[in-house]
Amino acid sequence: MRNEMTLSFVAIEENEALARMALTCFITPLDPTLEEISEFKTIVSEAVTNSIIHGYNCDGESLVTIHAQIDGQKVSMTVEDHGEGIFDIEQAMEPMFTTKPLMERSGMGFTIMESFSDHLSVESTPGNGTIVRFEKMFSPVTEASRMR
Amino acid sequence: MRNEMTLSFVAIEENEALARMALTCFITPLDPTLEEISEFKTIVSEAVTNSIIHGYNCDGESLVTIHAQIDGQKVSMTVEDHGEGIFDIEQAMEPMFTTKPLMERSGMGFTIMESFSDHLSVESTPGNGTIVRFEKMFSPVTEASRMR
Amino acid sequence: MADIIQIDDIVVVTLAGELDNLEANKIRSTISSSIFTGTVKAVIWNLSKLGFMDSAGIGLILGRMRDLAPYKGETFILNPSPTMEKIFSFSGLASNIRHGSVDSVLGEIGGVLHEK
Amino acid sequence: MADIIQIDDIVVVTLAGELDNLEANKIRSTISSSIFTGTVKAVIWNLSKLGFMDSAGIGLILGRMRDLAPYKGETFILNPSPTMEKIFSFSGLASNIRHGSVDSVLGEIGGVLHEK
Ligand SMILES: Nc1ncnc2c1ncn2[C@@H]1O[C@H](COP(=O)(O)OP(=O)(O)O)[C@@H](O)[C@H]1O
Ligand SMILES: Nc1ncnc2c1ncn2[C@@H]1O[C@H](COP(=O)(O)OP(=O)(O)O)[C@@H](O)[C@H]1O
Repeated sequence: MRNEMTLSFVAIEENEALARMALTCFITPLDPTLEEISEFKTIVSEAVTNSIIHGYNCDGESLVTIHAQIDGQKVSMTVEDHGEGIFDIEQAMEPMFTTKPLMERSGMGFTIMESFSDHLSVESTPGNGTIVRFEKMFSPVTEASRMR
Repeated sequence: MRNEMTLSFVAIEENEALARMALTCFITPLDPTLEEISEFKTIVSEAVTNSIIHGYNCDGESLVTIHAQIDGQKVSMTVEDHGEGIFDIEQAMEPMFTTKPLMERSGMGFTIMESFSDHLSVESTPGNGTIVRFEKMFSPVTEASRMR
Repeated sequence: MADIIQIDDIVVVTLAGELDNLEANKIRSTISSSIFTGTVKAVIWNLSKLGFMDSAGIGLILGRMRDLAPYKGETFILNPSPTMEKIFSFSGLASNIRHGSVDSVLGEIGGVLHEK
Repeated sequence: MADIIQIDDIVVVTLAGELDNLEANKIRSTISSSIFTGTVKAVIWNLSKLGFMDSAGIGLILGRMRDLAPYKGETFILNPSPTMEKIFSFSGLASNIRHGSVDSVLGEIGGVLHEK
Protein backbone atom coordinates (compact mmCIF):
# COMPACT_ATOMS: atom_id res chain seq x y z
CA MET A 1 0.00 0.00 0.00
CA ARG A 2 0.92 3.69 -0.21
CA ASN A 3 0.11 6.23 2.44
CA GLU A 4 1.54 9.48 3.74
CA MET A 5 0.99 11.70 6.78
CA THR A 6 2.45 14.69 8.57
CA LEU A 7 1.88 15.47 12.24
CA SER A 8 3.17 18.52 14.05
CA PHE A 9 2.60 19.67 17.61
CA VAL A 10 3.98 22.06 20.20
CA ALA A 11 6.81 20.95 22.48
CA ILE A 12 5.06 19.66 25.60
CA GLU A 13 5.65 16.24 27.13
CA GLU A 14 1.97 15.27 26.80
CA ASN A 15 2.49 15.08 23.02
CA GLU A 16 4.92 12.15 23.28
CA ALA A 17 1.88 9.88 23.73
CA LEU A 18 0.01 11.63 20.89
CA ALA A 19 2.89 10.99 18.50
CA ARG A 20 3.22 7.32 19.48
CA MET A 21 -0.52 6.73 19.15
CA ALA A 22 -0.90 8.49 15.79
CA LEU A 23 2.08 6.73 14.21
CA THR A 24 1.05 3.34 15.59
CA CYS A 25 -2.38 3.83 14.07
CA PHE A 26 -0.77 4.91 10.77
CA ILE A 27 1.11 1.59 10.39
CA THR A 28 -1.83 -0.62 11.47
CA PRO A 29 -2.92 -1.36 7.86
CA LEU A 30 0.47 -3.14 7.39
CA ASP A 31 -0.75 -5.75 9.89
CA PRO A 32 2.50 -5.57 11.89
CA THR A 33 3.49 -8.11 14.54
CA LEU A 34 3.27 -7.05 18.21
CA GLU A 35 7.05 -6.77 18.34
CA GLU A 36 7.24 -4.68 15.17
CA ILE A 37 4.62 -2.33 16.63
CA SER A 38 6.40 -1.90 19.92
CA GLU A 39 9.82 -1.40 18.32
CA PHE A 40 8.39 1.20 15.95
CA LYS A 41 6.56 2.92 18.80
CA THR A 42 9.80 3.07 20.77
CA ILE A 43 11.66 4.69 17.87
CA VAL A 44 8.93 7.35 17.58
CA SER A 45 8.97 7.94 21.33
CA GLU A 46 12.76 8.38 21.51
CA ALA A 47 12.98 10.78 18.59
CA VAL A 48 9.98 12.88 19.63
CA THR A 49 11.07 13.07 23.28
CA ASN A 50 14.51 14.26 22.15
CA SER A 51 13.03 17.06 20.06
CA ILE A 52 10.73 18.15 22.89
CA ILE A 53 13.25 18.10 25.74
CA HIS A 54 16.66 18.52 24.08
CA GLY A 55 15.61 20.52 21.02
CA TYR A 56 13.12 22.85 22.70
CA ASN A 57 13.49 22.45 26.48
CA CYS A 58 9.71 21.78 26.60
CA ASP A 59 8.97 25.39 25.65
CA GLY A 60 5.30 24.69 24.86
CA GLU A 61 5.22 26.65 21.62
CA SER A 62 7.84 25.49 19.11
CA LEU A 63 6.80 22.79 16.69
CA VAL A 64 8.01 19.22 16.29
CA THR A 65 7.09 17.74 12.90
CA ILE A 66 6.83 14.08 11.98
CA HIS A 67 6.49 13.02 8.39
CA ALA A 68 5.81 9.37 7.63
CA GLN A 69 5.30 7.42 4.46
CA ILE A 70 4.36 3.84 3.64
CA ASP A 71 5.60 2.27 0.39
CA GLY A 72 4.67 -1.39 0.30
CA GLN A 73 6.17 -2.89 3.46
CA LYS A 74 8.61 -0.03 4.06
CA VAL A 75 7.90 2.84 6.43
CA SER A 76 10.07 5.97 6.12
CA MET A 77 9.86 8.66 8.76
CA THR A 78 11.49 11.96 9.67
CA VAL A 79 11.27 13.71 13.03
CA GLU A 80 12.27 17.34 12.78
CA ASP A 81 12.71 20.28 15.12
CA HIS A 82 14.12 23.78 14.73
CA GLY A 83 15.63 23.83 18.19
CA GLU A 84 19.07 23.80 19.79
CA GLY A 85 20.66 21.26 17.48
CA ILE A 86 23.50 18.86 18.28
CA PHE A 87 27.15 19.97 18.46
CA ASP A 88 28.80 16.59 18.04
CA ILE A 89 26.53 14.03 16.42
CA GLU A 90 29.01 11.17 16.71
CA GLN A 91 29.35 11.70 20.45
CA ALA A 92 25.56 12.13 20.86
CA MET A 93 25.03 8.72 19.27
CA GLU A 94 27.36 6.90 21.69
CA PRO A 95 25.50 4.63 24.12
CA MET A 96 25.09 6.26 27.56
CA PHE A 97 26.05 9.74 26.34
CA THR A 98 23.61 12.40 27.51
CA THR A 99 23.75 16.15 28.09
CA LYS A 100 20.86 15.93 30.58
CA PRO A 101 22.06 13.52 33.30
CA LEU A 102 20.28 15.55 36.00
CA MET A 103 16.95 14.84 34.27
CA GLU A 104 17.96 11.17 34.49
CA ARG A 105 18.18 10.76 30.74
CA SER A 106 19.96 7.47 30.09
CA GLY A 107 21.75 8.40 26.87
CA MET A 108 20.31 5.25 25.25
CA GLY A 109 17.89 6.97 22.85
CA PHE A 110 20.01 6.87 19.70
CA THR A 111 21.23 3.34 20.45
CA ILE A 112 17.64 2.15 20.66
CA MET A 113 16.59 4.05 17.52
CA GLU A 114 19.48 2.52 15.60
CA SER A 115 18.82 -1.01 16.82
CA PHE A 116 15.07 -0.93 16.15
CA SER A 117 15.21 0.67 12.69
CA ASP A 118 16.70 -0.62 9.45
CA HIS A 119 18.27 2.68 8.63
CA LEU A 120 18.89 5.83 10.68
CA SER A 121 20.56 9.11 9.83
CA VAL A 122 20.83 12.35 11.75
CA GLU A 123 21.35 15.87 10.43
CA SER A 124 21.76 18.74 12.83
CA THR A 125 23.03 22.29 12.95
CA PRO A 126 23.65 23.91 16.33
CA GLY A 127 21.11 26.69 16.77
CA ASN A 128 19.13 25.52 13.76
CA GLY A 129 17.62 22.19 14.66
CA THR A 130 17.71 18.48 14.05
CA ILE A 131 16.26 16.01 11.56
CA VAL A 132 16.31 12.32 12.30
CA ARG A 133 15.45 9.95 9.42
CA PHE A 134 14.44 6.32 9.78
CA GLU A 135 13.41 3.41 7.70
CA LYS A 136 11.80 0.27 9.01
CA MET A 137 10.74 -2.76 6.98
CA PHE A 138 7.66 -4.64 8.11
CA SER A 139 7.28 -8.35 7.47
CA PRO A 140 4.81 -9.15 4.71
CA VAL A 141 1.48 -10.52 5.85
CA THR A 142 1.49 -14.30 5.53
CA GLU A 143 -1.47 -16.28 4.27
CA ALA A 144 -1.75 -17.89 7.71
CA SER A 145 -2.10 -14.55 9.48
CA ARG A 146 -4.58 -13.30 6.89
CA MET A 147 -6.83 -16.24 7.78
CA ARG A 148 -7.08 -15.18 11.44
CA MET B 1 -4.03 23.71 29.43
CA ARG B 2 -2.79 24.89 26.04
CA ASN B 3 -1.89 22.58 23.19
CA GLU B 4 -1.83 22.65 19.43
CA MET B 5 -1.43 20.11 16.65
CA THR B 6 -1.73 19.76 12.88
CA LEU B 7 -2.27 16.47 11.09
CA SER B 8 -2.39 16.01 7.34
CA PHE B 9 -2.72 12.85 5.28
CA VAL B 10 -3.55 11.68 1.77
CA ALA B 11 -7.16 11.03 0.81
CA ILE B 12 -7.64 7.32 1.42
CA GLU B 13 -10.42 5.85 3.54
CA GLU B 14 -7.94 4.13 5.88
CA ASN B 15 -7.02 7.56 7.24
CA GLU B 16 -10.49 8.16 8.71
CA ALA B 17 -9.47 5.92 11.62
CA LEU B 18 -6.06 7.63 11.89
CA ALA B 19 -7.70 11.05 12.23
CA ARG B 20 -10.19 9.85 14.85
CA MET B 21 -7.49 8.15 16.88
CA ALA B 22 -5.02 11.05 16.78
CA LEU B 23 -7.61 13.67 17.72
CA THR B 24 -9.06 11.51 20.47
CA CYS B 25 -5.61 11.12 21.93
CA PHE B 26 -5.04 14.88 21.61
CA ILE B 27 -8.03 15.69 23.85
CA THR B 28 -7.31 12.97 26.44
CA PRO B 29 -5.46 15.37 28.81
CA LEU B 30 -8.81 17.24 29.21
CA ASP B 31 -10.14 14.13 30.97
CA PRO B 32 -13.33 14.13 28.85
CA THR B 33 -16.39 12.02 29.66
CA LEU B 34 -17.06 8.95 27.50
CA GLU B 35 -19.88 10.79 25.78
CA GLU B 36 -17.76 13.88 25.09
CA ILE B 37 -15.11 11.63 23.56
CA SER B 38 -17.50 9.81 21.31
CA GLU B 39 -19.29 12.98 20.17
CA PHE B 40 -15.95 14.63 19.38
CA LYS B 41 -14.75 11.52 17.58
CA THR B 42 -17.93 11.51 15.49
CA ILE B 43 -17.42 15.16 14.47
CA VAL B 44 -13.88 14.38 13.36
CA SER B 45 -15.01 11.31 11.46
CA GLU B 46 -17.80 13.13 9.58
CA ALA B 47 -15.63 16.07 8.52
CA VAL B 48 -12.64 13.94 7.50
CA THR B 49 -14.76 11.43 5.60
CA ASN B 50 -16.39 14.30 3.69
CA SER B 51 -13.02 15.72 2.64
CA ILE B 52 -11.78 12.30 1.56
CA ILE B 53 -14.82 11.15 -0.40
CA HIS B 54 -16.62 14.34 -1.46
CA GLY B 55 -13.62 16.69 -1.64
CA TYR B 56 -11.15 14.35 -3.29
CA ASN B 57 -13.07 11.24 -4.46
CA CYS B 58 -10.55 9.14 -2.49
CA ASP B 59 -7.77 10.07 -4.94
CA GLY B 60 -5.00 8.77 -2.65
CA GLU B 61 -2.71 11.76 -3.12
CA SER B 62 -4.37 15.07 -2.22
CA LEU B 63 -4.03 16.22 1.38
CA VAL B 64 -6.64 16.67 4.09
CA THR B 65 -5.39 18.87 6.94
CA ILE B 66 -6.71 19.01 10.49
CA HIS B 67 -5.62 21.73 12.84
CA ALA B 68 -6.66 21.53 16.49
CA GLN B 69 -6.06 23.67 19.50
CA ILE B 70 -6.84 23.39 23.19
CA ASP B 71 -7.36 26.56 25.26
CA GLY B 72 -8.49 25.66 28.74
CA GLN B 73 -11.60 23.52 28.29
CA LYS B 74 -12.26 24.66 24.71
CA VAL B 75 -11.14 22.67 21.66
CA SER B 76 -11.12 24.49 18.29
CA MET B 77 -10.58 22.52 15.13
CA THR B 78 -10.51 23.05 11.37
CA VAL B 79 -10.72 20.32 8.74
CA GLU B 80 -9.55 21.54 5.37
CA ASP B 81 -9.27 20.20 1.84
CA HIS B 82 -8.43 21.73 -1.52
CA GLY B 83 -10.89 19.58 -3.39
CA GLU B 84 -14.16 19.97 -5.27
CA GLY B 85 -15.82 22.36 -2.86
CA ILE B 86 -19.53 22.80 -2.20
CA PHE B 87 -21.86 24.65 -4.60
CA ASP B 88 -24.69 25.38 -2.20
CA ILE B 89 -23.61 25.25 1.44
CA GLU B 90 -27.12 25.87 2.80
CA GLN B 91 -28.51 22.94 0.85
CA ALA B 92 -25.53 20.74 1.77
CA MET B 93 -26.25 21.33 5.45
CA GLU B 94 -29.88 20.19 5.24
CA PRO B 95 -30.54 16.87 6.97
CA MET B 96 -30.67 13.98 4.48
CA PHE B 97 -29.18 15.98 1.61
CA THR B 98 -26.39 14.11 -0.15
CA THR B 99 -24.80 14.20 -3.60
CA LYS B 100 -23.63 10.59 -3.24
CA PRO B 101 -26.82 8.55 -2.65
CA LEU B 102 -25.42 5.65 -4.69
CA MET B 103 -22.57 5.33 -2.20
CA GLU B 104 -25.31 5.12 0.47
CA ARG B 105 -24.27 8.37 2.11
CA SER B 106 -27.07 9.38 4.46
CA GLY B 107 -26.74 13.16 4.18
CA MET B 108 -26.63 13.36 7.99
CA GLY B 109 -22.97 14.41 8.33
CA PHE B 110 -23.47 18.15 8.77
CA THR B 111 -26.49 17.64 11.04
CA ILE B 112 -24.40 15.46 13.34
CA MET B 113 -21.43 17.86 13.28
CA GLU B 114 -23.74 20.75 14.18
CA SER B 115 -25.47 18.89 16.98
CA PHE B 116 -22.28 17.55 18.57
CA SER B 117 -20.27 20.79 18.44
CA ASP B 118 -20.86 24.11 20.18
CA HIS B 119 -20.07 26.08 17.07
CA LEU B 120 -19.72 25.10 13.41
CA SER B 121 -19.03 27.12 10.30
CA VAL B 122 -18.32 26.09 6.73
CA GLU B 123 -16.41 27.96 4.05
CA SER B 124 -16.20 26.52 0.57
CA THR B 125 -15.39 27.59 -2.96
CA PRO B 126 -16.32 25.25 -5.81
CA GLY B 127 -13.11 23.98 -7.39
CA ASN B 128 -11.04 25.35 -4.53
CA GLY B 129 -11.91 23.34 -1.47
CA THR B 130 -13.65 23.41 1.87
CA ILE B 131 -12.83 24.43 5.44
CA VAL B 132 -15.04 23.31 8.28
CA ARG B 133 -14.49 24.99 11.67
CA PHE B 134 -15.68 23.65 15.01
CA GLU B 135 -15.59 24.49 18.64
CA LYS B 136 -16.44 22.13 21.43
CA MET B 137 -16.39 22.88 25.15
CA PHE B 138 -15.41 20.08 27.50
CA SER B 139 -16.75 19.93 31.03
CA PRO B 140 -14.20 20.88 33.67
CA VAL B 141 -12.80 18.01 35.68
CA THR B 142 -14.66 17.75 38.97
CA GLU B 143 -12.95 16.95 42.26
CA ALA B 144 -14.92 13.71 42.39
CA SER B 145 -13.62 12.48 39.05
CA ARG B 146 -10.08 13.52 39.92
CA MET B 147 -10.23 11.14 42.90
CA ARG B 148 -10.88 8.09 40.70
CA MET C 1 -16.65 -6.62 11.76
CA ALA C 2 -20.08 -8.06 11.16
CA ASP C 3 -21.27 -11.38 12.48
CA ILE C 4 -24.46 -12.48 10.72
CA ILE C 5 -26.81 -15.26 11.83
CA GLN C 6 -30.25 -16.22 10.62
CA ILE C 7 -32.95 -17.49 13.01
CA ASP C 8 -35.91 -18.71 10.95
CA ASP C 9 -36.83 -15.63 8.87
CA ILE C 10 -34.97 -13.16 11.07
CA VAL C 11 -31.44 -11.92 10.39
CA VAL C 12 -29.32 -10.84 13.38
CA VAL C 13 -26.32 -8.66 12.49
CA THR C 14 -23.86 -8.20 15.37
CA LEU C 15 -21.38 -5.39 14.75
CA ALA C 16 -18.08 -4.86 16.56
CA GLY C 17 -15.20 -2.38 16.33
CA GLU C 18 -15.71 0.95 14.55
CA LEU C 19 -18.41 1.40 11.93
CA ASP C 20 -17.25 4.18 9.60
CA ASN C 21 -17.36 4.72 5.86
CA LEU C 22 -14.51 2.24 5.18
CA GLU C 23 -16.07 -0.48 7.34
CA ALA C 24 -19.58 0.08 5.93
CA ASN C 25 -18.20 -0.41 2.40
CA LYS C 26 -16.53 -3.67 3.49
CA ILE C 27 -19.57 -5.32 5.06
CA ARG C 28 -22.45 -3.89 2.97
CA SER C 29 -22.73 -6.61 0.34
CA THR C 30 -22.46 -9.51 2.82
CA ILE C 31 -25.33 -8.12 4.87
CA SER C 32 -27.32 -7.38 1.73
CA SER C 33 -26.96 -10.93 0.43
CA SER C 34 -28.11 -12.39 3.74
CA ILE C 35 -31.32 -10.41 3.31
CA PHE C 36 -31.80 -11.60 -0.26
CA THR C 37 -31.45 -15.35 0.58
CA GLY C 38 -35.13 -15.72 1.35
CA THR C 39 -38.17 -14.07 2.80
CA VAL C 40 -36.71 -12.06 5.65
CA LYS C 41 -39.27 -10.72 8.12
CA ALA C 42 -36.88 -8.67 10.25
CA VAL C 43 -33.30 -7.55 10.69
CA ILE C 44 -31.95 -6.98 14.20
CA TRP C 45 -28.84 -4.81 14.36
CA ASN C 46 -27.14 -5.73 17.62
CA LEU C 47 -24.83 -2.84 18.50
CA SER C 48 -23.92 -3.96 22.06
CA LYS C 49 -20.31 -4.58 21.03
CA LEU C 50 -19.93 -1.66 18.62
CA GLY C 51 -17.37 0.87 19.85
CA PHE C 52 -18.02 3.71 17.41
CA MET C 53 -20.41 4.63 14.62
CA ASP C 54 -20.75 7.71 12.42
CA SER C 55 -23.32 8.60 9.74
CA ALA C 56 -22.00 5.77 7.54
CA GLY C 57 -23.92 3.50 9.94
CA ILE C 58 -27.12 5.39 9.12
CA GLY C 59 -26.46 4.93 5.40
CA LEU C 60 -25.84 1.22 5.92
CA ILE C 61 -29.02 0.64 7.94
CA LEU C 62 -31.27 2.81 5.72
CA GLY C 63 -29.88 0.94 2.70
CA ARG C 64 -30.77 -2.43 4.23
CA MET C 65 -34.25 -1.10 5.12
CA ARG C 66 -34.65 -0.53 1.39
CA ASP C 67 -33.49 -4.13 0.72
CA LEU C 68 -36.14 -5.28 3.22
CA ALA C 69 -38.97 -3.20 1.79
CA PRO C 70 -40.15 -5.81 -0.78
CA TYR C 71 -40.62 -8.28 2.12
CA LYS C 72 -42.20 -5.63 4.36
CA GLY C 73 -39.44 -6.60 6.84
CA GLU C 74 -38.98 -4.75 10.09
CA THR C 75 -35.74 -3.22 11.42
CA PHE C 76 -34.65 -3.19 15.06
CA ILE C 77 -31.61 -1.39 16.43
CA LEU C 78 -30.46 -3.03 19.63
CA ASN C 79 -28.45 -1.38 22.43
CA PRO C 80 -26.83 1.63 20.71
CA SER C 81 -24.58 3.78 22.93
CA PRO C 82 -25.98 7.16 24.07
CA THR C 83 -24.07 8.95 21.28
CA MET C 84 -25.31 6.48 18.64
CA GLU C 85 -28.84 6.83 20.00
CA LYS C 86 -28.65 10.58 19.32
CA ILE C 87 -27.46 9.93 15.76
CA PHE C 88 -30.35 7.52 15.15
CA SER C 89 -32.81 10.06 16.57
CA PHE C 90 -31.56 12.85 14.28
CA SER C 91 -32.10 10.40 11.41
CA GLY C 92 -35.69 9.53 12.31
CA LEU C 93 -34.85 6.02 13.52
CA ALA C 94 -35.65 6.52 17.23
CA SER C 95 -38.68 4.23 17.08
CA ASN C 96 -36.50 1.35 15.81
CA ILE C 97 -34.33 1.36 18.92
CA ARG C 98 -34.64 -1.35 21.58
CA HIS C 99 -32.63 -2.01 24.73
CA GLY C 100 -32.32 -5.54 26.04
CA SER C 101 -31.32 -8.95 24.76
CA VAL C 102 -31.64 -10.34 21.24
CA ASP C 103 -34.12 -12.82 22.73
CA SER C 104 -36.36 -10.06 24.04
CA VAL C 105 -36.56 -8.56 20.54
CA LEU C 106 -37.17 -12.01 19.03
CA GLY C 107 -40.02 -12.34 21.54
CA GLU C 108 -41.47 -9.01 20.48
CA ILE C 109 -41.32 -9.96 16.79
CA GLY C 110 -42.73 -13.41 17.45
CA GLY C 111 -45.66 -11.78 19.23
CA VAL C 112 -46.28 -9.35 16.45
CA LEU C 113 -46.04 -12.03 13.75
CA HIS C 114 -48.46 -14.19 15.72
CA GLU C 115 -51.10 -11.49 15.90
CA LYS C 116 -51.01 -10.88 12.16
CA MET D 1 0.99 4.34 37.03
CA ALA D 2 3.15 2.90 39.78
CA ASP D 3 1.88 0.71 42.58
CA ILE D 4 4.46 0.41 45.37
CA ILE D 5 4.44 -2.09 48.20
CA GLN D 6 7.07 -2.97 50.76
CA ILE D 7 7.60 -6.54 51.98
CA ASP D 8 10.06 -6.49 54.90
CA ASP D 9 13.12 -4.77 53.40
CA ILE D 10 12.11 -5.34 49.79
CA VAL D 11 10.25 -2.78 47.64
CA VAL D 12 8.03 -4.08 44.83
CA VAL D 13 7.16 -1.51 42.16
CA THR D 14 4.40 -2.63 39.79
CA LEU D 15 4.14 -0.44 36.70
CA ALA D 16 1.18 -0.20 34.33
CA GLY D 17 0.31 1.79 31.22
CA GLU D 18 3.05 3.51 29.23
CA LEU D 19 6.38 4.42 30.85
CA ASP D 20 7.78 7.37 28.90
CA ASN D 21 9.56 10.57 29.85
CA LEU D 22 6.35 12.26 31.13
CA GLU D 23 5.35 9.26 33.24
CA ALA D 24 8.90 8.74 34.62
CA ASN D 25 8.91 12.35 35.79
CA LYS D 26 5.56 11.83 37.52
CA ILE D 27 6.47 8.72 39.51
CA ARG D 28 10.21 9.23 40.16
CA SER D 29 10.03 10.94 43.54
CA THR D 30 7.41 8.58 44.99
CA ILE D 31 9.55 5.57 44.15
CA SER D 32 12.67 7.30 45.44
CA SER D 33 11.09 8.10 48.79
CA SER D 34 9.95 4.52 49.24
CA ILE D 35 13.62 3.52 48.96
CA PHE D 36 14.74 6.13 51.45
CA THR D 37 12.24 5.07 54.15
CA GLY D 38 14.60 2.49 55.61
CA THR D 39 17.26 -0.05 54.80
CA VAL D 40 16.08 -1.46 51.51
CA LYS D 41 17.77 -4.68 50.42
CA ALA D 42 16.17 -4.98 47.01
CA VAL D 43 13.80 -3.37 44.53
CA ILE D 44 11.72 -5.58 42.26
CA TRP D 45 10.34 -3.83 39.17
CA ASN D 46 7.32 -5.85 38.13
CA LEU D 47 6.68 -5.02 34.46
CA SER D 48 4.08 -7.75 33.76
CA LYS D 49 1.34 -5.12 33.28
CA LEU D 50 3.46 -2.46 31.56
CA GLY D 51 2.30 -1.84 27.99
CA PHE D 52 5.16 0.30 26.71
CA MET D 53 8.54 1.57 27.85
CA ASP D 54 11.22 3.68 26.19
CA SER D 55 14.67 4.77 27.40
CA ALA D 56 13.04 6.92 30.10
CA GLY D 57 12.47 3.60 31.89
CA ILE D 58 16.22 2.93 31.79
CA GLY D 59 16.89 6.35 33.31
CA LEU D 60 14.31 5.70 36.02
CA ILE D 61 15.70 2.29 36.98
CA LEU D 62 19.39 3.33 36.80
CA GLY D 63 18.52 6.33 38.98
CA ARG D 64 16.90 4.12 41.61
CA MET D 65 19.92 1.78 41.47
CA ARG D 66 21.95 4.81 42.52
CA ASP D 67 19.47 5.47 45.37
CA LEU D 68 19.98 1.84 46.43
CA ALA D 69 23.77 1.91 46.27
CA PRO D 70 24.32 3.12 49.89
CA TYR D 71 22.34 0.08 51.09
CA LYS D 72 24.06 -2.25 48.61
CA GLY D 73 20.51 -3.10 47.49
CA GLU D 74 19.84 -5.36 44.53
CA THR D 75 17.61 -4.63 41.52
CA PHE D 76 15.39 -7.14 39.74
CA ILE D 77 13.44 -6.50 36.56
CA LEU D 78 10.51 -8.87 36.34
CA ASN D 79 8.73 -9.97 33.14
CA PRO D 80 9.66 -7.28 30.61
CA SER D 81 8.17 -7.71 27.11
CA PRO D 82 10.55 -8.93 24.36
CA THR D 83 11.06 -5.33 23.15
CA MET D 84 11.75 -4.08 26.68
CA GLU D 85 14.13 -6.98 27.22
CA LYS D 86 16.16 -5.79 24.21
CA ILE D 87 16.25 -2.24 25.62
CA PHE D 88 17.50 -3.54 28.99
CA SER D 89 20.15 -5.65 27.24
CA PHE D 90 21.48 -2.67 25.24
CA SER D 91 21.74 -0.85 28.59
CA GLY D 92 23.73 -3.57 30.35
CA LEU D 93 20.84 -4.66 32.57
CA ALA D 94 20.30 -8.14 31.08
CA SER D 95 21.53 -9.88 34.24
CA ASN D 96 18.87 -8.12 36.33
CA ILE D 97 16.00 -9.64 34.34
CA ARG D 98 13.86 -12.43 35.75
CA HIS D 99 10.78 -14.17 34.41
CA GLY D 100 8.23 -15.62 36.81
CA SER D 101 6.22 -14.51 39.81
CA VAL D 102 7.10 -11.88 42.40
CA ASP D 103 7.18 -14.75 44.90
CA SER D 104 9.83 -16.61 42.90
CA VAL D 105 12.07 -13.53 43.00
CA LEU D 106 11.37 -13.05 46.72
CA GLY D 107 12.44 -16.68 47.16
CA GLU D 108 15.65 -16.05 45.25
CA ILE D 109 16.47 -12.99 47.36
CA GLY D 110 15.59 -14.78 50.59
CA GLY D 111 18.01 -17.55 49.64
CA VAL D 112 20.80 -15.17 48.79
CA LEU D 113 20.32 -13.13 51.97
CA HIS D 114 20.39 -16.34 53.96
CA GLU D 115 23.73 -17.47 52.59
CA LYS D 116 25.40 -14.15 53.36
N1 LIG E 1 16.52 16.75 18.80
C1 LIG E 1 17.64 17.03 19.51
N2 LIG E 1 18.00 18.33 19.72
C2 LIG E 1 19.11 18.62 20.42
N3 LIG E 1 19.91 17.69 20.99
C3 LIG E 1 19.60 16.39 20.82
C4 LIG E 1 18.46 16.00 20.07
N4 LIG E 1 18.41 14.65 20.08
C5 LIG E 1 19.48 14.22 20.77
N5 LIG E 1 20.21 15.26 21.23
C6 LIG E 1 21.47 15.19 22.00
O1 LIG E 1 21.98 13.87 21.92
C7 LIG E 1 22.16 13.32 23.21
C8 LIG E 1 21.95 11.84 23.19
O2 LIG E 1 20.61 11.53 22.84
P1 LIG E 1 19.98 10.14 23.26
O3 LIG E 1 20.88 9.04 22.83
O4 LIG E 1 18.58 10.09 22.76
O5 LIG E 1 19.99 10.14 24.86
P2 LIG E 1 19.15 11.00 25.93
O6 LIG E 1 17.91 11.53 25.31
O7 LIG E 1 18.85 9.99 26.98
O8 LIG E 1 20.07 12.08 26.40
C9 LIG E 1 21.20 14.09 24.09
O9 LIG E 1 21.57 14.07 25.45
C10 LIG E 1 21.26 15.49 23.47
O10 LIG E 1 22.40 16.19 23.92
N1 LIG F 1 -15.39 18.51 2.05
C1 LIG F 1 -16.38 18.51 1.12
N2 LIG F 1 -16.10 18.71 -0.18
C2 LIG F 1 -17.07 18.71 -1.13
N3 LIG F 1 -18.38 18.52 -0.85
C3 LIG F 1 -18.73 18.32 0.44
C4 LIG F 1 -17.76 18.30 1.48
N4 LIG F 1 -18.42 18.08 2.64
C5 LIG F 1 -19.73 17.98 2.32
N5 LIG F 1 -19.93 18.12 1.00
C6 LIG F 1 -21.24 18.10 0.30
O1 LIG F 1 -22.28 18.24 1.25
C7 LIG F 1 -23.18 17.14 1.18
C8 LIG F 1 -23.76 16.86 2.54
O2 LIG F 1 -22.75 16.42 3.42
P1 LIG F 1 -23.12 15.54 4.70
O3 LIG F 1 -24.23 16.22 5.44
O4 LIG F 1 -21.88 15.26 5.46
O5 LIG F 1 -23.74 14.19 4.09
P2 LIG F 1 -23.08 12.98 3.29
O6 LIG F 1 -21.59 12.96 3.55
O7 LIG F 1 -23.73 11.79 3.87
O8 LIG F 1 -23.38 13.19 1.85
C9 LIG F 1 -22.37 16.03 0.57
O9 LIG F 1 -23.18 15.06 -0.04
C10 LIG F 1 -21.50 16.77 -0.42
O10 LIG F 1 -22.17 17.06 -1.60
